[in-house]
Amino acid sequence: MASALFFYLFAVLAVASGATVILTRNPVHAVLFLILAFFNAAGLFVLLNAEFLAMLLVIVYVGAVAVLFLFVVMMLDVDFAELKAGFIKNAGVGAIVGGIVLMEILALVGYRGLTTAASLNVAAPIPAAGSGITNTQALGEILYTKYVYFFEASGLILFVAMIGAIVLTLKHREGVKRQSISAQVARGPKTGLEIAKVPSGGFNIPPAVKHPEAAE
Amino acid sequence: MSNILSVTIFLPLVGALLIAGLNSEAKGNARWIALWTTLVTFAVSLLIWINFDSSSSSFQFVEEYAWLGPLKYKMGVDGISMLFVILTTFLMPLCILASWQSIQLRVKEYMIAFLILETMMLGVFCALDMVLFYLFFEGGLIPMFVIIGVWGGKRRVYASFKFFLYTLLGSVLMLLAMMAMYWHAGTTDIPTLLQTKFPPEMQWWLWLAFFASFAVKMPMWPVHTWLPDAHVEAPTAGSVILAGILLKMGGYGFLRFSLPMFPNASADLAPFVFTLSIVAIVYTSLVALVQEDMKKLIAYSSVAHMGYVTMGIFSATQQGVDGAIFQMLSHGLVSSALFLCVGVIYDRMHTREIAAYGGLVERMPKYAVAFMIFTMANIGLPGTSGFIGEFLTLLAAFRANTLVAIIATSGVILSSAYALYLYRRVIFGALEKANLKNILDLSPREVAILTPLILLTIFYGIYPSPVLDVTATSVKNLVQNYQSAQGTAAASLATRGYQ
Amino acid sequence: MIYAAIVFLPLAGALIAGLFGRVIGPRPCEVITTSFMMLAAVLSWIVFFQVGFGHETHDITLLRWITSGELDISWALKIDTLTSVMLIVVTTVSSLVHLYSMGYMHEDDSRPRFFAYLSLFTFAMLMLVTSNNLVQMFFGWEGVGLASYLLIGFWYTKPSACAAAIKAFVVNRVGDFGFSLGIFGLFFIFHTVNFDTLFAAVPTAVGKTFNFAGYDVDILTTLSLLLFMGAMGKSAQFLLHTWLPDAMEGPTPVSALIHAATMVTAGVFMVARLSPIFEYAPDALAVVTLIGSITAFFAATVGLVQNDIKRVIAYSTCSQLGYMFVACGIGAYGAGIFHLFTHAFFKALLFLGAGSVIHAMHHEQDMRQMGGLRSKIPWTFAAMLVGTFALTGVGIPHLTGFAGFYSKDAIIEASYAADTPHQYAFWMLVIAALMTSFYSWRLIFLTFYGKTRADHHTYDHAHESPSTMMIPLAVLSIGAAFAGVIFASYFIGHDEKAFWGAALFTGEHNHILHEMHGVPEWVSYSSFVAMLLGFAIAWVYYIGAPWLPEATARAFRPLYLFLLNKWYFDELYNFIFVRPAFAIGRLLWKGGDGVIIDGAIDGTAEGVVRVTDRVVKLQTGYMYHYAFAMLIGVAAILTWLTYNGLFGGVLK
Amino acid sequence: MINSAVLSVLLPELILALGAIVLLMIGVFTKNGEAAGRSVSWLAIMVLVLAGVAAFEQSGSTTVFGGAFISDSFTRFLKIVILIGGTLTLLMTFDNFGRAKLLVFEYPVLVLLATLGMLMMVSANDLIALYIGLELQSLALYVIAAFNRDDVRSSEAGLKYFVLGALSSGMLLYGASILYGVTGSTSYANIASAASLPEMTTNIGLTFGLVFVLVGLAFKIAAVPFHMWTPDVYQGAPTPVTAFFAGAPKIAAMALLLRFTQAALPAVAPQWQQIVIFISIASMVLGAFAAIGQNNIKRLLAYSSIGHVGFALVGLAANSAEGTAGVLIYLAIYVAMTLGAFACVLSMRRGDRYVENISDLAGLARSDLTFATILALLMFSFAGIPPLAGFWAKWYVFLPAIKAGLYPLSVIGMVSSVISAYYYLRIVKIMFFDEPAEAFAPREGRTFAVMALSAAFTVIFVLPFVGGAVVDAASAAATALVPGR
Amino acid sequence: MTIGLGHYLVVAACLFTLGIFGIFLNRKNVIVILLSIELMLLAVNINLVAFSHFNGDLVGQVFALFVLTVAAAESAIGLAIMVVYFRNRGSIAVEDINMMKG
Repeated sequence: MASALFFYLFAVLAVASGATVILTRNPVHAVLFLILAFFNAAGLFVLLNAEFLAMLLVIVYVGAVAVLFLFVVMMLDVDFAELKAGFIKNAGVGAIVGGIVLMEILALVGYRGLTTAASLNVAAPIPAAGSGITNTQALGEILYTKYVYFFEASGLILFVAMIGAIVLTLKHREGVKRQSISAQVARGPKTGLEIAKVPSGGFNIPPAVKHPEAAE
Repeated sequence: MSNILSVTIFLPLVGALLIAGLNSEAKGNARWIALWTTLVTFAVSLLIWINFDSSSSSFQFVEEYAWLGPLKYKMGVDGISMLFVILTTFLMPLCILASWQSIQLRVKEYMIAFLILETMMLGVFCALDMVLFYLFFEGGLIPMFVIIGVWGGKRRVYASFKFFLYTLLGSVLMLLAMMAMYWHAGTTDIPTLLQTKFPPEMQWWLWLAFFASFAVKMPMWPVHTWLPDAHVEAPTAGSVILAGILLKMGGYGFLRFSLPMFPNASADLAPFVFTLSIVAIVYTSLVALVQEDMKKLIAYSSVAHMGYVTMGIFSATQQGVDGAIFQMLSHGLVSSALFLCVGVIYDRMHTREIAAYGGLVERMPKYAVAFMIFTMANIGLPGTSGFIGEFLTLLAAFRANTLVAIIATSGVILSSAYALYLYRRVIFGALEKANLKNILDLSPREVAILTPLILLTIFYGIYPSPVLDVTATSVKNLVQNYQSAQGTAAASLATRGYQ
Repeated sequence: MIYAAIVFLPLAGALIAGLFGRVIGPRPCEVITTSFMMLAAVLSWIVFFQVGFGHETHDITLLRWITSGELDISWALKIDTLTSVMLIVVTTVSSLVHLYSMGYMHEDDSRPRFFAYLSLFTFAMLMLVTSNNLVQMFFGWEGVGLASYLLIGFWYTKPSACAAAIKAFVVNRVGDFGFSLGIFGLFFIFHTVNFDTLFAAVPTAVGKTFNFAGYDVDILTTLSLLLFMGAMGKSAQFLLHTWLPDAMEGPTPVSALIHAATMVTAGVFMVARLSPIFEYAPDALAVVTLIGSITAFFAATVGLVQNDIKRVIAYSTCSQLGYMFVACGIGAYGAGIFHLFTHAFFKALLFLGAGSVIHAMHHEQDMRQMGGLRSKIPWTFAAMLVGTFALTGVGIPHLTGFAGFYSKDAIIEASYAADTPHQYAFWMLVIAALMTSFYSWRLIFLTFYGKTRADHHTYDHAHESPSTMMIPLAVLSIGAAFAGVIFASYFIGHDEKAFWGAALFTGEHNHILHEMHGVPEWVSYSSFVAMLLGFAIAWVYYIGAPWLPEATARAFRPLYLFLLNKWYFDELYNFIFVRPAFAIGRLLWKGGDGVIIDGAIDGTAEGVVRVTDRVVKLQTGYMYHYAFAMLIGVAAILTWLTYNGLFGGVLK
Repeated sequence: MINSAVLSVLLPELILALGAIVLLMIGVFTKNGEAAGRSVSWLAIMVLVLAGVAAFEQSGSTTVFGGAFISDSFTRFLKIVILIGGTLTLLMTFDNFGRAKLLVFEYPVLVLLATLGMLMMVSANDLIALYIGLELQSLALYVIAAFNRDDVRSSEAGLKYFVLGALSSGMLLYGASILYGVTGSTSYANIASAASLPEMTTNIGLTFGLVFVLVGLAFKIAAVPFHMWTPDVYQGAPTPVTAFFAGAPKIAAMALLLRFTQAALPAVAPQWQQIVIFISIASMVLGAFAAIGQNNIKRLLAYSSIGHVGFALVGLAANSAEGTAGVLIYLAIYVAMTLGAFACVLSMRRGDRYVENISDLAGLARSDLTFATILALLMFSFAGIPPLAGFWAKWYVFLPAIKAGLYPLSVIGMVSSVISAYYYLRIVKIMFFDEPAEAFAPREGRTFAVMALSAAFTVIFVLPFVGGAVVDAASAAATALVPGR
Repeated sequence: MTIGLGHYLVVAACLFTLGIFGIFLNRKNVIVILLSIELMLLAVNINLVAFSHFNGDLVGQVFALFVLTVAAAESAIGLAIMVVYFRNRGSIAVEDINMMKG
């Protein structure tokens, strides 16, 4: 009974904050409501005995990803006054089509015998409640053995994300002096002297960069 | 000797490669290489003809090699295709010669396009594999598209697109039908398919799909309108090839596929073809009567003549099919010659407006004679090659359906009207237009082009046996198979009239 | 190979003149073609005597022509009496015309061409008459049409000549349309087009029917009528006659050769040649008779009022051809051919005489601008007079007369004997004979008598033609005078059976040649009276009371105009056929091809472009639209699969 | 768990993964940015070739990691095509990126990683493997789409591609989750066995999972109506990137689609056939129509690629070994032609400026006949005119469709191929019939080599030892995917 | 009253739909779109975990784990691209992102 109560609490809150995420005008609020939704989802995970994932959700998502979002939102000098939340004119049509999809999915949920065949295929059974194996341990046991391929591959994905984020946003600002020790040490007469031809008419000041760099 | 067909087919391609290897300034060399290539090809093809055994109805000079999977590279000729090969190789040197002076821009590319086109056309007539046939059938579109588009007249873009897309649309349906045939028969080998009995229901669909392609190519009314446009815009040699050979592919296709492979559907749909044929004959003849552009007039008359061909083919009698083949060959000579004739004065005056001419006989008596002979052949005067085909097809049509024959025969009245009306406006009359006063008569080169055509036109009008003998056995075989496939249907045909 | 020589000598001449005329010059061309023709003529006479009196017939195959299945046609020469008669007519008149043309055309620059055409024509005509099958006959048939076209349009700078040439060809083609269908039909029924096998097979088809254009019709009647349609075209019979008067645009020797003596009689020849078929188709023969008599009458009426000297003769020709067809129609083929034979002489004579007149008058053809030429060109006058005698059938009943007296009167008598409904054929022919006499004498009187109406210069310079022109006139005069009396007994008299042999076929109930000798006496005189009456009226009108023609014309103005305008046939045909053909052509071109077919194509192309525009507009560039499109896709697929075709849908 | 046998199966992937890491290091520690980019690119090409050789050398049919990763002739065929495509696109990159100051070492590394993702997709035999491979590839592609970060179009392309791509992977995942829930497994083999149970025939969950997964995959192959990102991304991304997009990723996604439908869900074939038929028709028709309205050649090629995907799907719709072979042949030929076409686009340069408008090609035949001829050949081949390779591509997909009795699909496909011929012809027309525009700058060796190679391929495909080899390999690959059918 | 699989699936379905809505109904702000994507992935995770729980199979949770990982990487990339775009265009309004169309 209590679990049911918690379920409804988490479920309603999750859906409600999800709705707020897409409806609110202020992106900061949206991110915050997303965090709320994640918290509630973590609660649901706990109800489903997936403690490790619940924890992960809170730590990784709320702790890192959502904060990253906040960072970016704050960093980008967005004129929030202008960002009136606006829906497309014929939102009704969109809502209807979306509604149809939702209704169909809900119809699916109501379908009896949805998972009749599923039991045949249990590859990694969840340890019984009394076995003493925690969720985290159980996951760990298969993650690095049976699913090592995926594990390694997801490492590559993170690798890509890293390279991608860097290559897209890292910008060596021109005109900023950086110390290069090796270059200083290697400096000799050949490189030290430079005969410059000064063009008449002065030089151009590089345009100031308008926006601060994003997090690297 | 065993590869003589392939040699013939690919010789022009070799020539094209040779020309491609030249540096781009060598206009003259390109011309000479093209001419010699086509002449040698013609010579080789004559060898085929000489060695052809006309008493056999089977395919000869057959070559067969493995190709892609179940598809075979298989070539061969029988009585039906033999002469089209000769016609092609015969007309090509004339086309090259006809382009000698009139094409000054991008000569090299022009010659390459023509030589590739020749390979494609020869391939169509020799291919004994359905897919190979399609390959050549469609492949010819590319060079022709370029020929019309690059060296054509004012509306060349419109004409070339219309030509290309129109024919392509027809052909893709045929391609689907070929696939269906492949699954049914398990092979794309034409000789095997000729023996295959397709279920009557299926035949209908296949027939219609093939018809879509061949009717456009032919062209039959009402899908003929690409032809006048293409003819008008194409350079002279392009028109010659278009009228002389490309149109024949449709007729050849009917003979190679529709009639023998789908005999039941052919019999059922023959009235439909007859209807289109006679509409074509009367309709396009009337339209030809009021044309103001010479090439357009000849193009419309081509449509009418092709009406006789389809009528002859689908009468499915010895005379009809013989006549249709003969008509195609004759039309290949005559309409080609007429287009060359138009080209002669177009090269001089740069207009094809009928109204811009008149009284040419005054300055160009030789030309007038040549034009007269071809005009007469065009209207099917006995003693010219034009008569034989027309006569035989009408003869056959009468057997199939008297009403069709009556309406089709009325075409001979109209054809004489438009052809003579054209002749009168261009050649006869007083030479009044100032710019025509100094027009020159045929040059030796032009005489060299037209003379063989004149001789053949008359020779085959008087002595058509070399042609009819070659086709006879194969056609006989075709007609017999067709009739035996009809079974009871043939009997009813026989008793419909008086026996 | 005397037969081949006859046929191919003209061809050789034509080729030499045509191909090398520019090289060897006009005079050698003339000499070569003419001498070849004369040689052929001499040979023809030899053949005529061999065949007509020696009863030799030949069927010589020269070369395979068209072979296709059961169709087997060869180039061949069939020599029998009918052919030999035609051979002499053709070669004789032709050689004379050749000779005549040497004088008549001497001012023209294109003489090689002219002689080439003439010889070519002769060759085609000979192919026609020597054919042993329908298709070769058709070859000759069209060949003479071509030559006729070329010769009518000889003076190509004259628009009227060009128009007349085309008209001649096209109207002939209308006839050929029927002829071709006839050939097709015969082949369809009998599987052959060779005369001998065909004629042998014909009796089997008597009374049988076949389906023609949806109707069950009698085979022989239908096919005979179709073939006759060809004859009508070639022989300028009523309805298809319009080209013949216009054909006078050609040089006069051409009119003499083609449009009087030979080509136009090809139709008569054809009916005679195909008599084994026509004889079994009495209904068709009735039509032949009807058309013939109408033509004879109609053309004579028009001839009454024409002013162009050649046109008068042309209508006369037309009318005389009607006579010949009446003869054939009633089964008197011999009489028809006999009239053909004699007519060739006197009508060629008249034409050549007219040519001589025209030559003398510096190419003036209007009789209203002539008159009084009797003294200027007496020999021509004499020749014309002989021709007129022959044409009008001057002679003494039961005794002797000019050529026409024998042949034409024979037809009139036969027509009475044939007993057509109300004797319409007989009466029409008699009235036509009266009119013939009138217009013939009108021509003589207007041209040669009275005071001249020409301008002084022309009249003063009018002179007799050179000997090359006069010799043919003389020869033809002899023919016109004596052909009848010499040959009557062979053609239609008691030697008739032996003379014709198997060349002409008469059915077992056909005794017309016998019956025509038994007609009442007044019938024999009727034509004589008509001739005299015509002469008398002409004399009154043009010598006695010269004001009368104009008064009559004024009094009967509508009728006069009706006749002068040839019953308005040209206008009618223009209205019914020519203009509609062009109008329909234009409509089909601009409307059918342009608007409907190309409209559909271009419309499709435009439609594609319009669809493209719409499709491209869908690509708004906005992400939310893109996402929405995906959502719609998902919704559509889901809905489709869930509610419509969970298994085995319609799409497949 | 991991032994040398497994490693040998994974060899091509391992080469790429290790290569990417090593190259990144090399790049990072090379001073000169441009030189680093250049040398790393060459090295990346070598790595790709090496991986290709490794893939080529493999044989047999093996699964590792509990069936999640499969290597058979099907994967080998596609991997080789992908690697060839990747190699050639990288080969074309130098000059273009050099001019745009984009020649940095990260790019080849990302290409390597994307290619790795593709190879994993090809070998995926499990929903998780599918997802991971797909994301590895996609993330790399998102980045390189926006690679020209100073160009607003490039970043817009990246943004659009990312947002919509994420949406599609969300849908795919949702579908995958349902499939997992319904069948209890992520492994294709288990899904197939569960789905073939009699009581599953009416299980609506399967349908839903199927639909959502297919939608995700359809997005990746740019099939209508999930195609809308394609033109914008093709146009906005730097041209070498677009060339890469148009080739290899499509193949990988198509490989997923082929294996997913035929190995995991053969039991519900009638359903996915309907979906495939629908998106196939929609793609062919839209591709034909929309391309007509384009003036930018990259956009045109984008629509053309949409159309071609539609054609390739015709083979899948037939649901047969021949059909699968047809798809493979189609893809191989399509990649060859597309590479050539983009090589041509990359050669459209006046001075240092690249031009992309079709009108810039005007009269090209006059100024550079070789170039014009090559592009014309490619266009005719795209249009499916025999005897060029494009015809054979169509032949081999429509042949099984006809066998399967998909007549309306075939007819619609053929008609739209005629419509699409129009815009290919238009390019030929502009090059050959129109008055010349300003000539292009001289061609560059590597790009020209790709152009010429591609055009030559379209021509010589008709020869038995070229086309026949491709066809044989594809047929063998197809039978590996659907044994017994 | 027991909470069954269906209940969780309903929650997931709602969140999923909200995510989709967020992507195409929003026209002002790209950030919200990125958030919507996260919502969708969250829904997927709920699905997976629920199935995992009720099927007694751990694979679902493994799957969810990877989804989480990938989602994190994805959002990093997404944000990076957005930043790049913002630098170029000075706006992240969804309506402004239509330089290329047709």
